[in-house]
Amino acid sequence: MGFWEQFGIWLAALFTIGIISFLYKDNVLYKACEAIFVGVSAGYWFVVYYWDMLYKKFYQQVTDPVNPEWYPWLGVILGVLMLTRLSNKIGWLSRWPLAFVVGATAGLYMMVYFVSNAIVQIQGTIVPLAEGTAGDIIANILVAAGTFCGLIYFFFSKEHRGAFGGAAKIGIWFLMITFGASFGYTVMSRMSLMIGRIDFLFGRWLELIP
Amino acid sequence: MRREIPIAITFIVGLAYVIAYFIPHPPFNHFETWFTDWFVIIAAFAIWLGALNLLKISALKIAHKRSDWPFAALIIISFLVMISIGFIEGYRGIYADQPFQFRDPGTAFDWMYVNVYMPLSATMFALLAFFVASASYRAFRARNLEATLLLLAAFFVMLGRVPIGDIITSWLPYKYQMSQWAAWIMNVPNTAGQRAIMIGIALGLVSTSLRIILGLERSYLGGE
Amino acid sequence: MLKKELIVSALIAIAFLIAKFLLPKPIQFSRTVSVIIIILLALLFFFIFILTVKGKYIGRRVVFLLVGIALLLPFFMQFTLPLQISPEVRGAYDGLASLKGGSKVLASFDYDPASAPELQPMAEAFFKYCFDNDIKVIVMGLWPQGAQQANLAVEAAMEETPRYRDEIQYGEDWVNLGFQAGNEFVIVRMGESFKAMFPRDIVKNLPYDSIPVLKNVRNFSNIDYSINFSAGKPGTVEWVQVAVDRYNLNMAAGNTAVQAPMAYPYLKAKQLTGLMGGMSGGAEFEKITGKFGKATTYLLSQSFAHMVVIVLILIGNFAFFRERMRDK
Amino acid sequence: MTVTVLRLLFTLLVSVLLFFLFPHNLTAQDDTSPDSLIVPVEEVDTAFMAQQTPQAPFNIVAKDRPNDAGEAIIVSWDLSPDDYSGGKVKEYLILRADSPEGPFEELGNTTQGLSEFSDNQAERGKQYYYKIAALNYARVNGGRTWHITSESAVAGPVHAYAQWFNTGRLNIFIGIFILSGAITYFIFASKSGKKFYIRKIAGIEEVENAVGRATEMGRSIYYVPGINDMDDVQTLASINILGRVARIAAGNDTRIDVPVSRSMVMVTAREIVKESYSKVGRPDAFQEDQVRYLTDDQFGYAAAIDGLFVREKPAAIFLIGAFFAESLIMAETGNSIGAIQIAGTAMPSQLPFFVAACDYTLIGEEMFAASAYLSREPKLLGSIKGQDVGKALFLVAIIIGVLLETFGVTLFGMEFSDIFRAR
Repeated sequence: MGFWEQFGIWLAALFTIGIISFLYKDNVLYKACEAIFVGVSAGYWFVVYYWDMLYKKFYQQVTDPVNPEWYPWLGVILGVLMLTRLSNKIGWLSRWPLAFVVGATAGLYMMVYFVSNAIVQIQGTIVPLAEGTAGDIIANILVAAGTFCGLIYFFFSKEHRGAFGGAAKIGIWFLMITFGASFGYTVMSRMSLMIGRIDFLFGRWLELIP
Repeated sequence: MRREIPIAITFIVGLAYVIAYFIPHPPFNHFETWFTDWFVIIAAFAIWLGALNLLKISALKIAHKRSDWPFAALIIISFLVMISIGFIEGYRGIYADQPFQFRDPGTAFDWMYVNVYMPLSATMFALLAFFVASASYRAFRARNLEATLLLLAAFFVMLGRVPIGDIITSWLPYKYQMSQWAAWIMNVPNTAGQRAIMIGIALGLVSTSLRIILGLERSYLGGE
Repeated sequence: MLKKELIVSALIAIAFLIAKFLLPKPIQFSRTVSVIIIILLALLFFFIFILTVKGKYIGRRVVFLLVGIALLLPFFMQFTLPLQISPEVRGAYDGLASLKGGSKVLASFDYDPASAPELQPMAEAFFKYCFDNDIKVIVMGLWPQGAQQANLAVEAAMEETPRYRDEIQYGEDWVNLGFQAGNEFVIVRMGESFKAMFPRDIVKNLPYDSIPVLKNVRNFSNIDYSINFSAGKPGTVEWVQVAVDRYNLNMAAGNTAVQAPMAYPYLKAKQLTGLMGGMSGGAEFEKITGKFGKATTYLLSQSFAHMVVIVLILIGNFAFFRERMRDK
Repeated sequence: MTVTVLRLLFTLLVSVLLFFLFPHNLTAQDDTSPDSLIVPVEEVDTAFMAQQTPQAPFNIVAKDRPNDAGEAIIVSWDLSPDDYSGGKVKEYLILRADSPEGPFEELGNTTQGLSEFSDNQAERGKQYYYKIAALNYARVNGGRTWHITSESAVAGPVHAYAQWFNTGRLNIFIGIFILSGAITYFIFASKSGKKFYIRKIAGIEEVENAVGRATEMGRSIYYVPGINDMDDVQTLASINILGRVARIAAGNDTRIDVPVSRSMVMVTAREIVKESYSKVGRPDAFQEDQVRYLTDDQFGYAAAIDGLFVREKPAAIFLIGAFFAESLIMAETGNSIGAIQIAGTAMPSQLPFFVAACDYTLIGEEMFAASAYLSREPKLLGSIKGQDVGKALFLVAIIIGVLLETFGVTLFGMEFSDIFRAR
């Protein structure tokens, strides 16, 4: 193993311990790790934005020898307008690119979410209930009823009272089960991450793990 | 004028993007890809603002010798080191005989990524293991029916997703073992709940977007 | 104050240095020792239980310490856990197993090293299975680090099974097209042409047309099966919405456990053939393919950790009910 | 009946004609692979080859793919009579040329049993001709020992063209039209003075209390707008809520800190907080570094926020916007310093953690409603009413649809769920 690889492992181990030490309390090592993390990650994304976005998406596309694109120029114009924020006098110009971004985001994602989150999910809910085994039928009914009641819970302009309130109540039960299921799965994920770090510390660095 | 033009831009661009969804004819079919490219280019310019802000605040901290100022210096140093390496490697890669990318294995940027950025990021992520446990011990109380349902679902899924769950219920037929319970919860109530949340989100999102396009929510533009 | 901190740090540093340079390696507990440790842990939890019931809640730091111990110790134990294959994982495997030799599989690596503990074992088992069954793999990534994770997985497979080094030819049996920025729009454009998005591979920098495995591969219609290892966005959701819905791609997904619940509706709607969720999904996949690896090893730690969390919840709630009874 | 018989006879006739008109190409692949298992082509006997020749597919139809930008042509054909499991057709090759005489180039292939191919490489407006070849081969160890094709008649000319309206999305168009119509209607209705009941949403009700508590304790408020950029509507919603919260805080003379992870969010949040301060008549109290950029990185941001929380000890924390795994890192740390926490996100996977670790959580749609609710402006409240109308329509559709599907009722030959098909 070369010096740089060995050194890298020691450094990584130090950072790993530094971050974990926050669990005990805020301390000098954590503060140092945090500062390095903020600096390095800000630098990392700065570089990535430069090469992946400006270089690849702009420079390479407009200088393409075969078919140069013209549209990335608009991005650059808006980007430069964004930088007017640095000046107090013409800073208000930066509202133009913001207005553009906000408008496009609103228009684009309005349709994307309306289709993939509402229309498609409703289509998924509309299924024949009486199909398959008894277990399947119960499951079908529960899915349809759960979706229905869950939606009732989100009604804002009607008081949750009477039968309506009852349905909303059942709706929140379904939401809670959903949260519980997500939680259970997430516990698994999070534990796996720590297992990965332990494998690094005690396996790769200390070489104690068989 | 300082407010009217941006509001007009939002309205026109927003409407254009809604309409583009229904028009397959060029140039409308390119709108989506164009926007993502434009957005990342704008973001690549905007990050200058963020980076300068970070440097400014850290520099002020050092200048005023506020508490913890050495850490502010550390932020500046590590930021500058990272971007220097990134730019040097990037240009070296472009002009090399065998062109490579700034993040390819073997570059200094990759070394920094693997040995500095990655352990910090992965460990920060891994802290969640501890936080999850602490939240479980402290916050998950079967206070009422709702909380109880949440707990029960979590309980079955957690047990069902590791072999221990099936070991505990090994006396039952496979169909009724813990992993099957977990799968049932995922497939049935979880699907229903997820769907209700997703549909609700879609409605809220359409409403919010519409308010923005119509210029009713325009606080993002600030004052005159 | 600072002095105390320094002493603690020094002690920890010395402990690690001893572990690094003085302890025998590797450490392995015999079965008896393992059982004793488990009993001790159980006793410890019983003690905590008594404390909590008495109204003395243990602090956050103790909980943290317990979790740490529960995650660390199983690494040195040698138990194997019986494991049953869930239908979701079986679905993913069946899709792969039904492929004839020479079939082309598109594997998208949409995660970064932070999620590697969960997804890397699946990826390794996947490569080993494909290499053994003459299934051609086309690798790509929607996350910048994804494609490199694929290289690491292949490297690990070759380290473990050295004969792959002779049998598996880069370019003929697998190819890594690398990362392309643009999230779901990459998938959209791939629907027209892979080449437009990936003009060259990243391992040898070969032009698209000169790579044997990519001959006749223009877009999704030339792909027999696909698998997506995903840790977030862009990932399985985007693949399903674009490639599966628009281009009828046959797809299975390997997800981090956090992502998995969101993929279930797609599984139910048959938009995904199968789903491997988190580490246990990975362990099941390793079992069904017969390519054992890290997920199986990690699963003991994972099980311990789940038990710790469950026991903590139970203790907390038991104490909570005691208090409520007392209040009434 | 008679039409069907006639059609069948016709296709039969055509196929027989085609079979005789077009010679079957006998080609052997040039295989230089050293694999000894491959039988050299010369050794394969011609009679054997003739026997292995599949019949060509027929009825080739090529037409523009509808509802697209003129980028594809769909070629379909009737299966060769030899196309059955274990039959002589292994694959179909799709061949394309610019003129009926050729030269034809191979575009791609489909497996046996499929009768459609979408040529996604067609140039808009250019004329093309297509042929389909049935392919049979023997395969040994990854290589082919021999292969043989027979080609169909030429179809064409055909060109791809772009449409101005995607008719496949007509249902979506009607849907979004009704929904936006309802929302806009109620916005204008409430503008003209109509009043609507809006139920209490616990998390939103508590915003003022949380700010008030921070004021009493003389400590600051932290507002974390999620980690996504301005191209996420959740961030836009969060930014709007920030405007309302900042105004309450400015009115109470309580410092509000907004650490952000995206530069564009920083710019926007700064405008908003500044505006809120001037709206309550205290523009001088606003300092630029109340809104500060930390890093674009998810966990770098989380680490920095954790540090800020434990060192500054804010009394109230708002975590509203798009959150991923960092949600619990922030929420638990916030909890450990005893701050009152109000969270809101539309990320289903993060909601359980907010529910567990925060005092109040705005679930999905509630977060989108929050800014309208906090503004107390009638026209914004009207949009919430409009949303509810959309919800009611969806509910009705679910009931009707499930009933119709369960009892197998179809409308004009299509299933009810097809109304909600997204293409």
